[in-house]
Amino acid sequence: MNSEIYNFPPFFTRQPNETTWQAQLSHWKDVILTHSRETKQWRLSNTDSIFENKKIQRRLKPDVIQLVLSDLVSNKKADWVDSKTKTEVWIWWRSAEEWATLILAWIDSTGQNGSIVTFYDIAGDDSPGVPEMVGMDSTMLHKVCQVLVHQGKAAVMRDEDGNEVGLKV
Amino acid sequence: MNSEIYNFPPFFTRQPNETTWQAQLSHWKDVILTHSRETKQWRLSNTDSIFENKKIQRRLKPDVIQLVLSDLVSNKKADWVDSKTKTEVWIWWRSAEEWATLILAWIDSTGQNGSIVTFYDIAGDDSPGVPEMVGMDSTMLHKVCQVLVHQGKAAVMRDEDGNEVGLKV
Amino acid sequence: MKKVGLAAFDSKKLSTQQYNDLGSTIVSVQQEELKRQLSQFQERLSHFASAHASEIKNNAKFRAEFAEMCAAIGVDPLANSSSKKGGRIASFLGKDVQDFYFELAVKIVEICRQTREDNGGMVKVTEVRDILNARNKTSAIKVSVDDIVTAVKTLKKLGDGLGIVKVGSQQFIKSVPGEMNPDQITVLETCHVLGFVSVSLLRDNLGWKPTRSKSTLETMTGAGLLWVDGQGVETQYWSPSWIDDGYMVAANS
Amino acid sequence: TSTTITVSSSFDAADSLSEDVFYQELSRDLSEFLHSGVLDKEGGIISLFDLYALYNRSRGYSLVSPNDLYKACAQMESLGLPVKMRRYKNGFLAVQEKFKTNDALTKQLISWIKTVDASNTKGVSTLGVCSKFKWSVGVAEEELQYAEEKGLLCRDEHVTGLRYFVNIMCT
Repeated sequence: MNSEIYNFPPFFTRQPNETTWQAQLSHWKDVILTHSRETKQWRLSNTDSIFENKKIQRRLKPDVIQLVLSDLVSNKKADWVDSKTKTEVWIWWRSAEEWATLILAWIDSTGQNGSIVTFYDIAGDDSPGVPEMVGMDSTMLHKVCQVLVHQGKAAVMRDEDGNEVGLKV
Repeated sequence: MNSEIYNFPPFFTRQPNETTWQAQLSHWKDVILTHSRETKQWRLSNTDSIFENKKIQRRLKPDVIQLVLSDLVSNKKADWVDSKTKTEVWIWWRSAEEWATLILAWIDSTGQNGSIVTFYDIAGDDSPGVPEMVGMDSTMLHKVCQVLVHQGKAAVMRDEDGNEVGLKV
Repeated sequence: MKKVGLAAFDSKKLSTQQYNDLGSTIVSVQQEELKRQLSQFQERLSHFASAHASEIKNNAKFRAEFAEMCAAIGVDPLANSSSKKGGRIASFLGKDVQDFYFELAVKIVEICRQTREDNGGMVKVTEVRDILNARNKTSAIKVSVDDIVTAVKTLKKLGDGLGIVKVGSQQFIKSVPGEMNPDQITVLETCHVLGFVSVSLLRDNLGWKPTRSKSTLETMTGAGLLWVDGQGVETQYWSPSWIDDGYMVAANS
Repeated sequence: TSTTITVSSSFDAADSLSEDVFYQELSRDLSEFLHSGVLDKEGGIISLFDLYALYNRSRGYSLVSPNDLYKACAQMESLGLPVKMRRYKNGFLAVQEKFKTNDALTKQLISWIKTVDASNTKGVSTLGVCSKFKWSVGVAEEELQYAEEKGLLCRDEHVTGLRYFVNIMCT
């Protein structure tokens, strides 16, 4: 995290100057993505502790937090958990495309092309194929799979109940 | 703003806004000086009843009282009785210069230039020259005399023990 | 525009050009007539002003009505300095009536400046009136709310940054640039009704969420518009305009 | 079609001439007034509101209307006087010394902020700026906002008040 910016009091006030505000938004995006990557955080609510800096006693106002989250979404760095209430987002500290590439690379390097790999193989607690993905929610996993499907590189596997459970490359 | 500020509940809470706090300090100064002038009060301790308004059940906290007293001192409206403990002040609801002027005016109007006038003549209980000064402590009187001495307008008279007892203009 | 009286003509026999000519002739005749009436009106108002100069000067109600008449026919009796030569409107009001308003405007600018640190640049018109009348106890002329509003309006010429703002039934003089948002106006109104506001009061009375209340109240405190009382059951926020109101209540009881 | 009818007070030639003279004299008188120590006391810039109050106080009688004061200030520059009127972005009006450019004032402000808050952690308040540059609160606010519009400063809004910092977010 850019701690200089995060400890800069004006960072927590919505700047009236449009150019400065755009720069500020972009810094918030970086701060959030860096922090999520470091703490392996998948989900961010509008009441997350990141929006308050206790050290300098500053916090972002609710309406500004909303703008920051919307900016993340419109920059494809996040998706609304519920696009009606817009109180929480899934964070893509790596893009769905990047995750897809990592999955393919692992399948490739372990010679599993043509076999079925389950989500548990990829991101389960027990020796996961892509360790960074441990804890990723099924909603996000689904989106990653869709990338591979669209690229024509994989098919999704389902169980008897129709739940997505794995991939075949 | 008028003296009704004394019944304004927030007047007894240190204001978080710096600008408002400066205004608040200045109003406390006015309230204290007006009250001292009206009640002929020379001395104010940090436990004085003025810092509590029973009617609205509000009181100034000790640390804020300290700031109010320090502000009086730095504005030359008061002197610490003991600058080590800083628990009490002498209040100048008229400045030392103003008192000096009043003394000179009285000496002048009674044609006592050149004669010795004692402090008792000036501020004693029995037909004082400057009635408003009755009850003024010797520490304050000394400071008033110093003003006249510095202006080269008077000399201080002492008794055999070296105590200041009067003036000669 | 309705062309009254044209029904008498057989419009079909007239070319468009002729028609337009006729129309504009009639309009210009009407215009002339209106101009004549208005200038007569101004003439009379001018006579009225000089005949009743002393009433205008000494009677706040009279002043308010006179100002209304002037506004109705588009005359600004306070546009020109009394020392300026020439022009009918320049001598419209008596010199001392004009100076009354110009001096009032001076005092308003000064009061706004003096009280700004107390109130963040929002001062109630009635408070300004009370300050002025308290200072001028000996004067026979009592300044009214209307007088102050009139004087503030003349100051508009000096740029943005000083004007009248309505908060519910109250009128304030705002001497800081920038708009107040609706939430801030609502808070000031509520302060006027209840004396003070708090997070729970705003929740119970207006259904505001604590986050909304908190952010509005802190912003207003940061701008010097509210004072904080930390000695009640919960933090209370007071408008400094209470002080003048409280004083009035005390004076009347 | 709608017709607007305006009725203006009709001046004859002599009147309009005397009007021109009136404004020129007023402009010059204001300029002299400002250079009698008033402008120095106000740190080189004075808001039209404050000028109106101070100037009329000094006249004492036959006061100048806000309208006339504005007109006189508006033509200071074209009359070649050493002062000029300045209009800030939000419509706030002031009179300042002619030789000082707006950017020179801003430069002065920024370099002072950089020295008093070298670590850029505390910022400066409007009142701090007032006491340093002898500006009125109104002028100080406008100058700070002008620098903010230029992207040189940014703001910290807090319950303790508004403070301005050197902008490090745009780099």
